[in-house]
Amino acid sequence: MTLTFEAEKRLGDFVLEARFTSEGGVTALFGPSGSGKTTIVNLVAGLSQPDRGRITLDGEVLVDRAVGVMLPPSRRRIGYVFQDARLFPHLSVQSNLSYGRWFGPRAGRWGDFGAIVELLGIGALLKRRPLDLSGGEKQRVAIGRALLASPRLLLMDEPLAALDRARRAEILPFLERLRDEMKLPILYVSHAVDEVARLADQVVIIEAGRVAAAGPVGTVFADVAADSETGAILTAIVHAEDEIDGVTLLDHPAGVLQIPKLGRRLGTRVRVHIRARDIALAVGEPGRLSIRNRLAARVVAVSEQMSDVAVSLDVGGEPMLARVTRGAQRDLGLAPGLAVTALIKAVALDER
Amino acid sequence: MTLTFEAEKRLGDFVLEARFTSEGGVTALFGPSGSGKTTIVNLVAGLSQPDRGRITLDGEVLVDRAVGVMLPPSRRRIGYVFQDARLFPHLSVQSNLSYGRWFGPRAGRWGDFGAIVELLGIGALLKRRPLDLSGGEKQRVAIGRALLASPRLLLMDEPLAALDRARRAEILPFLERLRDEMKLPILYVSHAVDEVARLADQVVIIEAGRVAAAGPVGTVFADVAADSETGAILTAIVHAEDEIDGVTLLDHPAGVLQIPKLGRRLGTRVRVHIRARDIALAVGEPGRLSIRNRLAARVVAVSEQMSDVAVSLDVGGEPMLARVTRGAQRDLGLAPGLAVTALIKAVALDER
Amino acid sequence: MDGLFTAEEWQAIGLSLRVACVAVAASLPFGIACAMLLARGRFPGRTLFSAVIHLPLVMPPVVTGFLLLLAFGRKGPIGAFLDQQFGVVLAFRWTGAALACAVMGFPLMVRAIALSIEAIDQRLEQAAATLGAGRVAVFLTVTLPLALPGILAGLVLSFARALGEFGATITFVSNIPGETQTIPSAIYSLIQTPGGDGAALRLTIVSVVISLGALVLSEAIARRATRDTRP
Amino acid sequence: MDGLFTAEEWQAIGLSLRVACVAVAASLPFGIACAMLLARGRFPGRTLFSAVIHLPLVMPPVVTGFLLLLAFGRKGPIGAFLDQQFGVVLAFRWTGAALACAVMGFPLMVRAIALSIEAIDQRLEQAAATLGAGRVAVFLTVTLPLALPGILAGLVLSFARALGEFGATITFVSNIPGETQTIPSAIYSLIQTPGGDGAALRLTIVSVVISLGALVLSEAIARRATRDTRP
Amino acid sequence: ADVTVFAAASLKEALGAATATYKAKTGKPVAVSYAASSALAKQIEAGAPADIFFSADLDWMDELAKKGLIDPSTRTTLLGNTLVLVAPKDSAATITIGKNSPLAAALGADGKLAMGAVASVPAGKYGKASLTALGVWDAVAPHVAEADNVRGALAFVARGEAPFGIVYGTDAKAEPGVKVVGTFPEDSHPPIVYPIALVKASSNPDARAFLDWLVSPEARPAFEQAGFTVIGSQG
Ligand SMILES: Nc1ncnc2c1ncn2[C@@H]1O[C@H](COP(=O)(O)OP(=O)(O)OP(=O)(O)O)[C@@H](O)[C@H]1O
Ligand SMILES: Nc1ncnc2c1ncn2[C@@H]1O[C@H](COP(=O)(O)OP(=O)(O)OP(=O)(O)O)[C@@H](O)[C@H]1O
Ligand code: MOO
Ligand SMILES: [Mg+2]
Ligand SMILES: [Mg+2]
Repeated sequence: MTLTFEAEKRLGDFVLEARFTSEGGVTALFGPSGSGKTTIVNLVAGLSQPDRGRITLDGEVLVDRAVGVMLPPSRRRIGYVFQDARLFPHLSVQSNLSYGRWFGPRAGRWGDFGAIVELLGIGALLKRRPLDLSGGEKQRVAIGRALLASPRLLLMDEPLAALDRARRAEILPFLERLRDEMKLPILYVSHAVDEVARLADQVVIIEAGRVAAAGPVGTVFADVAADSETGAILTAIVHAEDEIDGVTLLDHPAGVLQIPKLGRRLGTRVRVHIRARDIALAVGEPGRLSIRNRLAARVVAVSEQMSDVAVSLDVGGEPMLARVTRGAQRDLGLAPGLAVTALIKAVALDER
Repeated sequence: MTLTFEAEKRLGDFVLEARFTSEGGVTALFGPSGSGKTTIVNLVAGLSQPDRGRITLDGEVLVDRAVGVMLPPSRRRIGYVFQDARLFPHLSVQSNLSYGRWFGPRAGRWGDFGAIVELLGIGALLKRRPLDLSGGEKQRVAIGRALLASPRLLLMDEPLAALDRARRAEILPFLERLRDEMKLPILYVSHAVDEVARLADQVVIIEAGRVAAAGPVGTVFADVAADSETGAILTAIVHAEDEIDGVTLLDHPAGVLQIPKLGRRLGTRVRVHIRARDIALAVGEPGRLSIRNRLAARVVAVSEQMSDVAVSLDVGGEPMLARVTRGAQRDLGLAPGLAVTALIKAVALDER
Repeated sequence: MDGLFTAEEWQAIGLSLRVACVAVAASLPFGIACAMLLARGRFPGRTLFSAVIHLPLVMPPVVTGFLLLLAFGRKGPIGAFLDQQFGVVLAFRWTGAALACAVMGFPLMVRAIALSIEAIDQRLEQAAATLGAGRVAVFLTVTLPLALPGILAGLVLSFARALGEFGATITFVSNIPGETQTIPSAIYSLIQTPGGDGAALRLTIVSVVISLGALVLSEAIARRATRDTRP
Repeated sequence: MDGLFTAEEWQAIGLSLRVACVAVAASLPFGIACAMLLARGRFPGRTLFSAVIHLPLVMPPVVTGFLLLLAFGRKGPIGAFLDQQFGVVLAFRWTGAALACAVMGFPLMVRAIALSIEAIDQRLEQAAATLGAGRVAVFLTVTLPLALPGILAGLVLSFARALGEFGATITFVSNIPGETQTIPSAIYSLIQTPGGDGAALRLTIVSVVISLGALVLSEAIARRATRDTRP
Repeated sequence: ADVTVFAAASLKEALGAATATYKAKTGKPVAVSYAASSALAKQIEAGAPADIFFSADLDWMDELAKKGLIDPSTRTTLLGNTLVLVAPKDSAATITIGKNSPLAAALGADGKLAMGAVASVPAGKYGKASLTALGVWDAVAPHVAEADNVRGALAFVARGEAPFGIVYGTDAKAEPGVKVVGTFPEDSHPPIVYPIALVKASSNPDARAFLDWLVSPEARPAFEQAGFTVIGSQG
């Protein structure tokens, strides 16, 4: 799937002028409040029209002001989970969920009603009216409604913000499965770096209506790492499962990584997100530590930030960023070229 | 301030039956989606009436079904930031913000319009109508509106869920200041453990309409630590500021803690939240590590959890919980009585 | 029961019911269409359109009836056309009475429906569109159900108006027993009759009871349908 | 201009305007109160209350006028009371015409306002209450402004009805030039006169133009006020 | 089809009784549409399915005759009525009606004289003519309260709203709330007559028979019962 987006839109004093391309998988829209994320998503859905510009999906022109094309939202087959749930107040939860089924083409329909309802934990709500639902319940129904319309692209505007960790932890893997197994491309607006890093293949960072950075998640987050949480996004291969310890071992050029049991097939290629704060550095042989993941690394660059020091590392050919205090940098003598060990707490990987 | 809450309320099939007391400061309501948090907050605000029960604030009876007292919401002086923003669509942002000022008593008014507007970053929106605001902008205006009504108790239902990290990081310290300087008590609903741990003095955990646990934040989170993120909440004294390294040194019985510069007066007592995942353990000399905070600890108990091992520690008399893999436990021979060093990445404390 | 009213009165009651029901039912689709235009349309001449819809309210009913007679009478342009093309005659038939009642109640119906449509959160319609519903489907599954309170209010108002209308009716289709003599026309005749006041009052009560029934029915429907949909 | 209408017609036009404005203005507070009761009240007899409000719509205007005469005439119980206690006389006065018009337009006004009030998201009123606004303040600062579309629609409808009403007016307060002869009464007289059609038409156009003006005005206000408040 | 008569509303009682008698005799029902004479005349112009027009005054009948819509050979001036001054039942007023009658003085400053609309309602027109002929119109005019039909005027008096009213003798007779104070001289107003005629467009063979019966002595009692004088009765 390829989404090309190029549009200008003025809303009062705010001007959106953005251009990006998304190549399937999950593309995250990331940016501060009021930067224009919802505006972009609305344009893709067809709920508003750009002043100028062109948006295409898999070669099909959704809108092109130059030639006057504007495909109505109902013909785009683009699902949308709104920032506010927008459930139909006059329909039961059940009817809200199946609404999209009434209209979508029978061919190309996917997604099993029962399975989606169970996953979202809304089975007990089916007979209820949206008005009495709690905030999180509404949002879950909204996710189900969008999915059950069998879209070919899914727009999600902060879909999990209203959910608790446990529920989030259940839904995220499901979204991953949609991405990987159903090959459903998703445009995902979120403030949560860990969500984005876990799900997204690409990130588009929006600031004041413009694209500040765009590209693969590893690169972009490393670029903006000064104030980000991301230390590294490593690609590794599932190598073994240790049933006794309940961990999965991943192969990476710089060493073996232990993470909580994944349940993936051996040989699968996975992406592991490591927060900068979860990375410690050791010079020389570390003592007897509970930290199991020890990757050989080399310091590439050291840059002083406002509050701490960002240490760029090369870990078996992949970039990694660690943040340490000035004191630590001094004591350890961290400087380009130094060989160090990156220590990563295994349990810290459980939600990437 | 003392809020006593004791109420039963049936909503369809859902039954709330909760009782807790909150002694000033920030009390967090924590619990999964649909567990009854908003229901409780609505009862406190007076937007719904319990079927049975009694709620008092500082000795004043807000509602008591037994004697038929029900103070109307407008006379409670309880501010409410709703889960959905609920701005007045017919008023400008400016008028929304000053709405509470029109009615509140002049005496007891606090909070400076300009300062609150600036802090929330909504100065440019004053002339706008709520309808065009972005999700995060709406929520910020809603926070301002509740504060400017000079409430004596503030209810916040997931106030920061729609906000990005940067904005959150700005608003949280402000809420802390409200708590500490204005002595404004807050009943705070949130899914974000770090927010709760940072702000809350007390936590009430709600599950399926009942109070599953309640008490000081350290105790409660340590109790439910199996699936929580909290490792320890330590109380320490500001001891020195290191201008060169940009850190503040805190005194704790078990050692000195370094955290990013706080800017608090020396001698102030502060609470530091440490996530379980940010704690590593070393047996013997840890070697040359970038980890600066090393607290002497003793293993109190070791319990195997589903996916890892929870190690309860005694750190200078305060409880701490670390999570390690089974492999690490074996290798280090972690057992009750063993002396260990708790390693805490300094930079990990920046948002507690 | 039979003793309560004369045969002619029974006839008037039956006819009034038929006329009112047909008037309301037949004008509903147009009413909804006009309400949509008023509530959503942004076209030049919108105000004029709105004014035309309000006309029957402003003009004395007799004038409306007279204009209907001019246009839809057997010799009127539209009346002649309908007669020749479709064999439909409205003048001096109960169908004409229904037309008069429909016209008189039309502004009430349209305004009520338009008010409800204006109050609908259009973002819900957008949500429906993203779920694949086309314009018509959105209208039928979202707009219309959400406008239900207005539609019911419109029905009740125009039904009540139809039961009370007589100025336009008597002027357009006269007051022929069994064909165009509705309850209000009958009341009018009775009022002209010395000593007819009692009978007039009886018939008035009948009207009131009927429209009370309509009111109760509509409120019951509204309660059922909107029980849980109010924001 | 002067040549366009006779002095008596000018008088009728001026009087009609005055009567309609007073009728609408005086009934607005009651209309809003009744609409609140209808939209929000849950009391026994609510349906009956609703029925009473709809009465003037169902009853033929002449009957309404007659009932007004019975109640508010100089000898009627309310009329006598008003006369003795406050020296207020309605019979044969323009104030009586205003009362008749107000009564006839009342159901239209109430229904429109009630519809708008029903559509208000009561959670906004709750929000206002948590900000310290008491019942009255909530009503004035939230409910009323949000009900504005319905209030405007109600005003226009009842204003238009007042301009068109004549059956109840003439029955209650007669048709005294300069005192109670409104435009529709004048039109009615003209229509009953052989050859009076032209003059009747001219006056009808005046009514229509006036209420068109009211309509345009109300839509302008509505646009201004609700520009950005529609969800 | 039934014979359809378009009749002035004020004939309701009398004509109602007459048609009932006719039906009892012949078994043939007659439909009567009562409305203001003006409305009925206009409807006949517009092609209404009326067989017989029974007007409350000459003007509207003349109007239709001018346009050739009635069969002039069938036109009969059937009924006559009187014009009376009424007062509320409990009124003590006595007034002699004649030249310069003190009606205005009797009305006082505030009293109204209830009449049918003087420009349009027949009873009003006759009343105005009479008062003019008696030389009191100018004095009385400011006191006139018009109603859209005679019954409205009658109600004003019966309810005591107006101390005096001018109505037909037939109305005064039927309304127990009023009493007749005096009768206007027959020569002070045009004759109060009710012309009847067959509508030219009528094709109903029974219409002629009914019209003939109406003007026959057999129908007389029904009209007289209601207080009319039967003037055009044939035979
Ligand atoms: N109709 C409008 N008129 C004026 N400004 C508007 C309008 N609609 C949106 N805006 C402004 O455009 C900017 C972008 O809005 P948008 O909703 O896209 O933000 P967002 O990135 O989704 O923010 P959030 O994360 O807070 O939801 C905001 O500053 C908003 O105030
Ligand atoms: N009027 C009602 N009728 C029936 N059930 C209701 C009603 N209102 C709320 N509920 C149910 O009560 C439960 C508690 O709702 P509440 O809004 O308090 O949850 P919450 O803890 O705030 O959840 P969230 O975090 O998702 O906002 C939910 O399961 C909800 O569906
Ligand atoms: O106001 Mo009307 O004239 O009788 O229907
Ligand atoms: Mg947004
Ligand atoms: Mg909630």
